Amino acid sequence: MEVLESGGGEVRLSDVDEVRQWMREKKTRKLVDKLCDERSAVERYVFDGAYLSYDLSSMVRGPMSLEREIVRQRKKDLWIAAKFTLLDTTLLLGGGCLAKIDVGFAGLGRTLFAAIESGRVKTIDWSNGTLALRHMAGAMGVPYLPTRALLGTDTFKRSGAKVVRDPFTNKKICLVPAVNPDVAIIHVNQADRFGNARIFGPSVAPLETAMASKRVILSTEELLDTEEIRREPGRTTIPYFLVDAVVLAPFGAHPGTCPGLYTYDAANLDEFFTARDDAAMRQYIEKYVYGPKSHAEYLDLVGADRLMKLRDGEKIRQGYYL
Amino acid sequence: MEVLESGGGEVRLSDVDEVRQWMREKKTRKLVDKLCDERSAVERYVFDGAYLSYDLSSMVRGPMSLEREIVRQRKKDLWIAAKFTLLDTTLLLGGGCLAKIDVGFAGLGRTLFAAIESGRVKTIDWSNGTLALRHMAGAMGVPYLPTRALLGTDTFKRSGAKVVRDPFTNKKICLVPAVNPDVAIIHVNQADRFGNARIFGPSVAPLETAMASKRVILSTEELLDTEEIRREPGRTTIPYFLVDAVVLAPFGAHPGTCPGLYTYDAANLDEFFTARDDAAMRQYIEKYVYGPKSHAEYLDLVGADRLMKLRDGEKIRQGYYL
Amino acid sequence: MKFTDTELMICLAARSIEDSSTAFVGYGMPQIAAILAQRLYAPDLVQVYEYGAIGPDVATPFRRNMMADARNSRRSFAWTSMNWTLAYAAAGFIDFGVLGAAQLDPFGNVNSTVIGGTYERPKIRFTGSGGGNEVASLCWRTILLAEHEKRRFVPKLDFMTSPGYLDGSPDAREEAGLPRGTGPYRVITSLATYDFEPQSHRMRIIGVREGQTVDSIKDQMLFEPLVASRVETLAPPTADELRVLREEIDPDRVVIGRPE
Amino acid sequence: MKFTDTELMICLAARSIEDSSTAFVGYGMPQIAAILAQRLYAPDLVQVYEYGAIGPDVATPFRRNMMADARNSRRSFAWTSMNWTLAYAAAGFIDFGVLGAAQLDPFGNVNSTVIGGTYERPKIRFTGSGGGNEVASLCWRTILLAEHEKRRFVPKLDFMTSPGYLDGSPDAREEAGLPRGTGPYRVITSLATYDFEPQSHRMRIIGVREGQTVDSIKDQMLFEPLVASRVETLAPPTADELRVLREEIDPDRVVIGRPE
Repeated sequence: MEVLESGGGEVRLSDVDEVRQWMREKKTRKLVDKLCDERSAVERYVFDGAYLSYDLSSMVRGPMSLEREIVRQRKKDLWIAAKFTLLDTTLLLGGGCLAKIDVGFAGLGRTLFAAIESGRVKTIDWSNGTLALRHMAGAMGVPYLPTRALLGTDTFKRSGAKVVRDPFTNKKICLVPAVNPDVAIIHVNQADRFGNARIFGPSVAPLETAMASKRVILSTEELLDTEEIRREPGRTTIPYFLVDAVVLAPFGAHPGTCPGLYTYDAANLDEFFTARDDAAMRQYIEKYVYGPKSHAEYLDLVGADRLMKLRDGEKIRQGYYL
Repeated sequence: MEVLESGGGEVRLSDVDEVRQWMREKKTRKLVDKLCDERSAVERYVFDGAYLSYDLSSMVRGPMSLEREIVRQRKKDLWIAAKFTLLDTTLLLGGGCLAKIDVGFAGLGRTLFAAIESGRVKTIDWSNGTLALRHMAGAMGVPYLPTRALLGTDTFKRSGAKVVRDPFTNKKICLVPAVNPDVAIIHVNQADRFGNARIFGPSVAPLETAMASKRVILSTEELLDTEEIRREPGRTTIPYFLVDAVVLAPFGAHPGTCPGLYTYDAANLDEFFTARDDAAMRQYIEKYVYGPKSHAEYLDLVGADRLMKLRDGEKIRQGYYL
Repeated sequence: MKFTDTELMICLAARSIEDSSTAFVGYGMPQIAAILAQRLYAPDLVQVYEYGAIGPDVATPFRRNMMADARNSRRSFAWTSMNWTLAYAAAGFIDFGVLGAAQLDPFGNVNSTVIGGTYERPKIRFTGSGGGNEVASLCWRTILLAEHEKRRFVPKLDFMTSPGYLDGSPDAREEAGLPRGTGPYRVITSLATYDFEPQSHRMRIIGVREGQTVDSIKDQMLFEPLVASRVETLAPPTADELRVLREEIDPDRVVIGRPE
Repeated sequence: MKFTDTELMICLAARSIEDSSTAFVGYGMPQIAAILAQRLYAPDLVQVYEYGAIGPDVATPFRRNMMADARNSRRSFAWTSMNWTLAYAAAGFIDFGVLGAAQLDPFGNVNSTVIGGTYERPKIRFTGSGGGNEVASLCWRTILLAEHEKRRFVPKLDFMTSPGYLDGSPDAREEAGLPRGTGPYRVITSLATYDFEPQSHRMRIIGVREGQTVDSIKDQMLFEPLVASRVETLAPPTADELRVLREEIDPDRVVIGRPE
């Protein structure tokens, strides 16, 4: 296959057959209880140097309790898929966890940009859409998917994509390689103990991310009985055999919103957003991440009254909770 | 791009840019009332020689009222995408409408097989999965999608797929070209007059088929107000701007089942299944297709009492109608 | 107790499927075998259907031709659509595939498309692949079911619809681009069971029905199969299996038939 | 009435979006322009967000940084996910794309990645493409918004994040493989509006703000734009526009700011 042009970016390439073998051996089809706390889930499945993917962002239904635990455990040298990200990258960077970013949207804040500008963190530029598509390729068990984005730009040149001629129409087409993250963290609305999970509302690529990833940690607002899952199979977003760990984490997306359930915590986000230099970010992390030893302690730190107000502050249930 | 092998089957190739232009010009984003009867919908959008795609099958949530209307209007030389089909091909063949079949599953019955064996109908063999994938390529606006199916077989040789080396891993991969049908007919559970539609239960590729097709005719069991659609956006399968016509067709899947709503009509299907020679098939078509002049007359022919019994005969609502 | 050929095949297939596995199941015999397995041997078997049901608790009695109806889909873990179910298979999540075969060759390649004549003007036309090509390509272990008729076991297929071990050479599947480590696992007929010898990838008799011998089996095939060093005599359907099949799953005997 | 630069740009953008069209909308100014358009000029505008909302009736007041929350998603026609929204764009269903730009060149190419230094060690790092590359690649007509600062309008970008007309040659986009007939449609700044001259694909001044002239605009750019034969004077925000912006959409002035 004649490659007309190749992006020069470093790629986390997948061997489709090696990934298949993993999914065969390491993803049990047994209905085993996967409920655990965020500490043991992160200890078990997030390792230094891992490629990490998350769905949505710090602001909206992000897996924030799990991100905080990753920082708490001082994981190192993570390579992340930053699709549709906001303060997630900033937090992981502040915790010293980041080595490389596959950039859809790099995230926000001077701290982050300074780290990139100084070379402490390496970027490989893609786009939100091509990162989502790379997860879809990983989910579909194919080495790549074609797209008509990236073409002609420097984003392409810095990515790990390739341009070839489509053999059917002879037009140029861009191919993006599959990504199969070592671990995915996804916050869901409801799940059973086996990992059957429901996400309500629009989303980035939760199923693609779960299917593509070698390990999947779910945090969930609510635990359901499997009977409940089976009653409405059309609402299941992720089936259990993709999932390795289920963590019960009410308000797990705090300080962001979990749409339909609670609104965002504006005051907390202000603290976060204004942590513009390293010192302020350290302080934020000291207070909200290292301080509490678990998500349970974090919730106490935020306070029940505040959490209830956030729940009341979400005025839209319609469409999410039917 | 070096093509290692090409299937010899005739392909309905898409020019992605020509299709895009069509979707720009012919698919209005205006909220216009698209409600009409099956007669005018089929007159307007199904032409002789058209490439036709339908979702699911004669037995389950198939667009049977529309298929009957196509036969009633004596459309000719259709080329169909027979993915997950059952008696649909048999009916269209019996009506003299068929010229070519992209075979996932050819369908059932001696009448059909005799037509293929005698060369009256041409087959191009694919598989259910690769036909669904070709619709997905059409929906994604790309000229093809890769798959690891078809490889090594005669099915590949008779298809219009190609084998190339994947430029990332250097392994062989099969590419299936996008298909953009001239017209799709899809039976849905609920829709508004603009074409926002809901399908309940598992499915083959309704959204992919609707997105890929130049014209889309929906038949629907029920009409909803748009307000109702907006109340639960997570239940919308097909957004209105993909749709050209909406036909109200209660029991539109008869004699098949619409899961969760009514069961199949065993007696009628027996007549259908046993129409094994051309004469018997003509008789079936005479009685059930040419006889009634519309779906309304068809329903009267079947009879209200029988229909109510079919509704009562579906004992499972759970998961479909929440 | 008397039983039909189909009942035997279904029971043998049901015993070959492991519990707590995922199985891509086709219409008819394969589906009934999976339901039987689930009722008796593999309660946590996850049936996966190409039309999008993942892990349904299929209602019985079974009804003919009703794949995708509510009775075949109810109480699933998830409902999705074909491109996704096949993605699960392609990504390595589906352990077993169970398929019927109209014609078979020594390497487990399957024909369900045409027999005789030319492709354009065949003597007999079948339904074609359906989901069979994907199942045989992408699932880890494929179980093939076929009524044991001599003409079905041919040295060379009239048409290769779905891949077995192709020409049987050691890496034939992988060289063709098919996923590594996949291929036919068992062939189950009304007279015998086969696996595939690991080096040659040829069908090998591992079990024969009571009253049959290895030679009688060979007589009823158009190619010479290998024979395992130990060939078991296949246990006939148990009373339990027949009860579940005849009373719960297929009381109308639509698929399983009636013993003469 | 006094107004901010941002308010002007938002109003100009809102007036450029047609009713009963689909528009892929980015965060911030683009979103507010789309909401304003919908309130005043294009009631049946279908906003499409990369995170999966199709046609939401966005709740106001607008809240910062909350793309994908319930207020931005409510009462949609459909909810889906990113691979699907981008499929709609790729398949030709999205009429407009509205994007902010940190740096622009004469052909409407956009930089939102790095400025200065090298790619590895830039002087300034931005957020990168986000959904911008897809929007600029796949939507039919892209509207680019940029505060009018001289340094933003450069003859050559430090980094081309999202494609405009590339090198401006007649079929540059199509030759690169981008969809035929797409590209930047308008550039809207705080001082002027531009279209692209059809042959050369160069930015062309078509409107200037009151108090500005073509020459004063050119003085505030690092490349020489073309000038249309007729250059209109841009109507300032109307009282109605400002009322909706300030009272309904952004009463906290998070995005629109306050006039000095």
